[in-house]
Amino acid sequence: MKLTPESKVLIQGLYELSSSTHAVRMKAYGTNVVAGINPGHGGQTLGDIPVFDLVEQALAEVGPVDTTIIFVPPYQALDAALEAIAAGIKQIIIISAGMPPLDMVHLLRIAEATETLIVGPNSPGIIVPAKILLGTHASEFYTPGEVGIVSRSSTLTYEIALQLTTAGLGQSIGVSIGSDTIIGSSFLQWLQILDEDETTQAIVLIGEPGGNSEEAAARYIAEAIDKPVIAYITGRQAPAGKHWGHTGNLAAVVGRGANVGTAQSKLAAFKEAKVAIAQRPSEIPELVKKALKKG
Amino acid sequence: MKLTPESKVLIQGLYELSSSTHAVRMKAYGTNVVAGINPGHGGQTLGDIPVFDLVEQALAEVGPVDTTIIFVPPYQALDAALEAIAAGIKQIIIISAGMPPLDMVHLLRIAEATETLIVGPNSPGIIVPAKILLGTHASEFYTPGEVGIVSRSSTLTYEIALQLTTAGLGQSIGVSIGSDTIIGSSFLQWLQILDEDETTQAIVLIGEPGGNSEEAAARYIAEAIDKPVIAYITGRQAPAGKHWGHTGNLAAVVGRGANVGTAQSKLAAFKEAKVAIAQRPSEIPELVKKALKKG
Amino acid sequence: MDLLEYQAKEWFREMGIPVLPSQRIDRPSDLKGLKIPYPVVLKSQVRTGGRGRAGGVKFVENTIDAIAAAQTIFHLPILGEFPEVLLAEAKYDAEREFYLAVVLDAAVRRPVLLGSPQGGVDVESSPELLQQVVVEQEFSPFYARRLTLKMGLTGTLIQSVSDIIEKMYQLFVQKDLDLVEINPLGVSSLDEVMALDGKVTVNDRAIARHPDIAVMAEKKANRANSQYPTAMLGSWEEVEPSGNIGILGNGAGLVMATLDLVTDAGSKPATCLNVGHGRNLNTSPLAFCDRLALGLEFLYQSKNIKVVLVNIVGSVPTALEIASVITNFIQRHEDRPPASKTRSHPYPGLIVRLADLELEAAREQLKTVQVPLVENLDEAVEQTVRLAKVNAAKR
Amino acid sequence: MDLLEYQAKEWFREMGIPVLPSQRIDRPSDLKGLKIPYPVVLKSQVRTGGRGRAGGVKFVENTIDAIAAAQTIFHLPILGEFPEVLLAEAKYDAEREFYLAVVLDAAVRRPVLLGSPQGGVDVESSPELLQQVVVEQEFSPFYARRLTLKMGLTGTLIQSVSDIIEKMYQLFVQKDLDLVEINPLGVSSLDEVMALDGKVTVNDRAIARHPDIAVMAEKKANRANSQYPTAMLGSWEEVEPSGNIGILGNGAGLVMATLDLVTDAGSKPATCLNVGHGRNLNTSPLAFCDRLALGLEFLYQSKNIKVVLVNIVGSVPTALEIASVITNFIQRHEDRPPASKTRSHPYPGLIVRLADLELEAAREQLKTVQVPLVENLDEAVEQTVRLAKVNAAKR
Repeated sequence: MKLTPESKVLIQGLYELSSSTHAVRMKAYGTNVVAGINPGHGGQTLGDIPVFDLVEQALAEVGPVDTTIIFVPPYQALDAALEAIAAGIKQIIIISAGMPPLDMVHLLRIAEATETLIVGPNSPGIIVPAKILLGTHASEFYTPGEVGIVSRSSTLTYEIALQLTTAGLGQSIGVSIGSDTIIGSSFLQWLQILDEDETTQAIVLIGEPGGNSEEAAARYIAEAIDKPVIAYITGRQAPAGKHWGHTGNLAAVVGRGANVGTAQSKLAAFKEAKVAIAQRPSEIPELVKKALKKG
Repeated sequence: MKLTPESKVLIQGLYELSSSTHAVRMKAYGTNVVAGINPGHGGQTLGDIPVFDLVEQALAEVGPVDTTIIFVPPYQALDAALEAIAAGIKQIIIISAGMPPLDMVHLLRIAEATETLIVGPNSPGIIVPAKILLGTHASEFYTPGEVGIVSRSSTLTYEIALQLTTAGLGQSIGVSIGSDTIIGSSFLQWLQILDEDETTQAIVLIGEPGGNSEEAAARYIAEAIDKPVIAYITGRQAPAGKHWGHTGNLAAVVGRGANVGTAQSKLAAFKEAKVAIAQRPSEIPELVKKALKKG
Repeated sequence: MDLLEYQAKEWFREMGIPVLPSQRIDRPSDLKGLKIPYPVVLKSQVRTGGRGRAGGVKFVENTIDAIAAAQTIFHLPILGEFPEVLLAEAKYDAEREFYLAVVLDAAVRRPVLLGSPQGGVDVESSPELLQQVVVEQEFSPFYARRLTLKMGLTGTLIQSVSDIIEKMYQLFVQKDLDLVEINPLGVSSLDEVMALDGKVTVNDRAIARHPDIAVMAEKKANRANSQYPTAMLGSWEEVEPSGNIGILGNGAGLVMATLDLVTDAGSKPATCLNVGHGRNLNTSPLAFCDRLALGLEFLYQSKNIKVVLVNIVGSVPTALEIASVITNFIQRHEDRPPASKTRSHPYPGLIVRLADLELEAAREQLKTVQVPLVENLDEAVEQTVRLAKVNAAKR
Repeated sequence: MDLLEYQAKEWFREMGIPVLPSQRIDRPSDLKGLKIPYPVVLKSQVRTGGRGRAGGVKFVENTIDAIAAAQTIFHLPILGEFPEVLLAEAKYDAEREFYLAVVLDAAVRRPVLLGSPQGGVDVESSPELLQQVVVEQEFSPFYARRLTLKMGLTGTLIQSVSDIIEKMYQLFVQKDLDLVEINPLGVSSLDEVMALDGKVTVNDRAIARHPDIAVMAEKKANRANSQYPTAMLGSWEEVEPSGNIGILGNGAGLVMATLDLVTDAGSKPATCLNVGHGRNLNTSPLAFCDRLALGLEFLYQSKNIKVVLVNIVGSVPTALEIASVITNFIQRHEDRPPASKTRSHPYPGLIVRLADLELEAAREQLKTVQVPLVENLDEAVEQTVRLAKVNAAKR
């Protein structure tokens, strides 16, 4: 994972919906956005960001790129990611929401074979406060510090960053892996990255109903993570199957327990792994402070 | 390329048409045929060859296998080869004739990614006289010796092996790469293998109309092959486009020269590369003898 | 989107998966024109399970019995759902019944093939017999054969059942499914196979790229006679009919967190609405501010909602822009008080919680319509709960 | 198998590639029921190129002219081929014409996208403008965009032409094609695109796995009214109508080598027949011996063939088995001399060359019908050529 301010960043789908706004915000935050891609708009510029028709054209001009951020419409996101992989880009963040999961299955087979990191889809990406913004995080809520946040949500992640910032606790990295059924990078990968990251002293994990990635994370924390972890799971009171559009749920099928994917199952897993659990967002800063004092 | 008599060999499609006959012939020739695959026939035996339903079941029983030989019907050959690759087999010989070329395109993308050697399809495979028979070569025409044969034909290859044998010239390896539009191993690969093979002292290359692989081979011989090569191209007198079922021809399309794929174009390429050209099969032994005396 | 059995079987037939001769019955009188010879099975076409036990499946031997049975089934709700249509199907004598499914597995991030030699109603009771094969790389038929061998099949059944699985997988990929299930797959005494019941779930995200499925989805939506343009609005869910609080937020996680806080504080939310843009599956989404206004309108229409809590964090419009939308909304409603016909109850109270760097202008804006702006989430929840109690006591 | 333009365009329409309104014309009177407004283009549906220059394409303004033009075109052979049908199509004003193709490239072993900004008849004259993109891994639309940029397209044409290429590629894969070509792709003054002419070649190997194409192939075969069951027989080709030697061998390479030798020796082969099993595309192939017998029958039916040379090397049946087939064949013909109706010429001479370890028994067998067995290929060719001269001199 290369997350330094010098990293070269590409934006695919520069003219889609709000992406030009976000491109400008990223630049303003210090992110080295070297080019944008929009077929049919090659030769134009947005602010001082040059626009190209194809990824390979951009790379011929600006040299190798570390990360690309994909904003294209959801049915075009697979193609955009494959274009980036074919051009040799090794870190891909997919902001686009609404990608069909079988497109992700296809992409992940290829990403695994080419050792490409995919973050998302339907993710606000990554922020290293005061250093680099790779995505759509509301950067104003973050301050530099020692707490790593890994989450499946977007606005809830900003909420918790704000709570930490308000309590005087800065953040080392904030990442949302997305909450779709099929996503690229996992809680496990990010727990490992945050565990190895020298700046990070404590980790906040934010989960929600659907899938079983929190359960896997809980087991992994118990086995492999040395730094203190505080877990917060939302959706405890949500009726079963109601998730306001998040589709992390598994299809109902024989052989899968009825309890799979509920907040209760996730909370039980963290409890069993002896991970500190916050009942509400405002409890997180207290628990982080307690954990940091102990450490 | 592992071509020793100890190599473990699998046969996929053991009960297809003539494949059981060929399996028995291979065993009799000394080939170490360890298992056959035929879904629905698992648990049976053919002679002393145990039959399994799945490749992975066979491998669990007999251990890793060096080469698999595929005899299944042409529309099932892609699946059989992918099953072998998934089981970790690195050398695949496809005897089956009639495989659609797009199946081969699909297979070769995967074979290249997994570094799997594919010989064929529509190939009689490989023979190392008196050592190992991997396929359907008429082994009775071969004798051990110093001449490597690489060809696109089947019976014409036996014809030339017979002519060499009759002239007292044994063979080191005989291989037919197949004459389909899309094939696995190429003339270039085999020229390189034969050039490096210690037993081989001269190489006979047998080509025919269709495609441009002979032209590529001619250039490669001029550049990279040290051993003497004798080329024989059949189909000089065949009317354009008539190839008796061999489909190595490229589709007629704008931007391709009219002469592409003709025997004349191939002969010109070998002439330019200063490779000895035999006018007829019976001339080959003379030219080989002449070349070996020189060497 | 779940398909009904008869729709799933139409797809099976197109793919070459063997299904019994069958006929769709829209009304009992359709049975007079039945083209399948008796005896026939009549099956209630509902999306819920357990219809057999509930009396939604009946064997009939002649037209008179069939019409009577159809009338009964049409009037029999199964877990609250009345069938729109029935399926009349030939009878089949299965000697054995298998279970087969292709499903997307989020944990391994791959499709998974599932199979059990104990299908039908027994499949749930013998989970240890359920076998699975992960489709690691692109599908090839050997994955299907692998499953049949794990299921313990031998001889010609290996190929015939593998062929069915292969076709199920093709359907899965072609139609962007979350699930395709055959339960049971009937096996005759001659080892012939037949898909006796089927379940298909289409992935909601992919519907728009399949014109045929989009038509089915539209019909289904029309049938549900939905009053609100929810697809344009964002995602909403009724949480608890007896609740009296409406929650509107941007982002599913944030909405759920707010729901948890309100419930923990002892109140009952009635409806939660996510107007965040991320999850809007509509291809021509409204701007955020339009969704916000529509969402407020939607919650205001609900009779039992006494308080609406708006919780918006770090959206692209600024806090001031959001405050303006809310202010305009309130003013519009104050100008035109509800007609007695459409609304017999007073408007709910409104608590607005915004998180942004600069809130003063927004606060001033909201003051003009007497709406408090709260910065702290816990405090916003506390005020909401308090106001809900006051408003509930009022009436 | 090459499709006719109207068949290619039907597929284009199914894929969503824009084509003009058109109508198939089976006879001139069909033009009375024409549903396309005049002016209209009538196009001869033949598989050969250059029909425009040959007069096979005519613009017509009204029904009377159209019927007259259709009558002319129906009676106009193009490179020897009469059209079975015509295509009546609306006129289109193209400002520019592009060339697009997807073709399988044997050298790189991948499909290749081809495109030129100079389409129509000009494409051959400016080969330097022809661009290509190899589809290295599985197709994704960016390969198509890559081609459009190499072609020098800009603005909205990048997307609209890429969309066409993507659909051509889908067709290529779905139908197992060797080639799909649009030439020209018309571009209007508003940058709208239209496939004005199309060429599609289906891979012969794959026909049997596409039921729709198999039906087309069967119709085509019936239309050609072929006398011989060539698909069951193996591959055969007429080499030179004026030749007088028939060659029958097992394996394409061997047949071609034999053809070369006979021609080099100064004789003219008329027909060559490959009865090797490798290339038999029929899904239920005859056993080798049956194909051999059928093949001999086929060559014996040919009036101009004076000598048949059989050259069989290392087949699965033994030399003795092959000799028996030949002996039986000769005896059958000697028993029943040809009726004057079906055959007005004497049977050709026969030279049999077999290569096998043990030939004595076969030689003895063939002696019973006075057929010589030759071991050496050059000698067999020599005898064949000598016998052909003798037989030719006889009559």
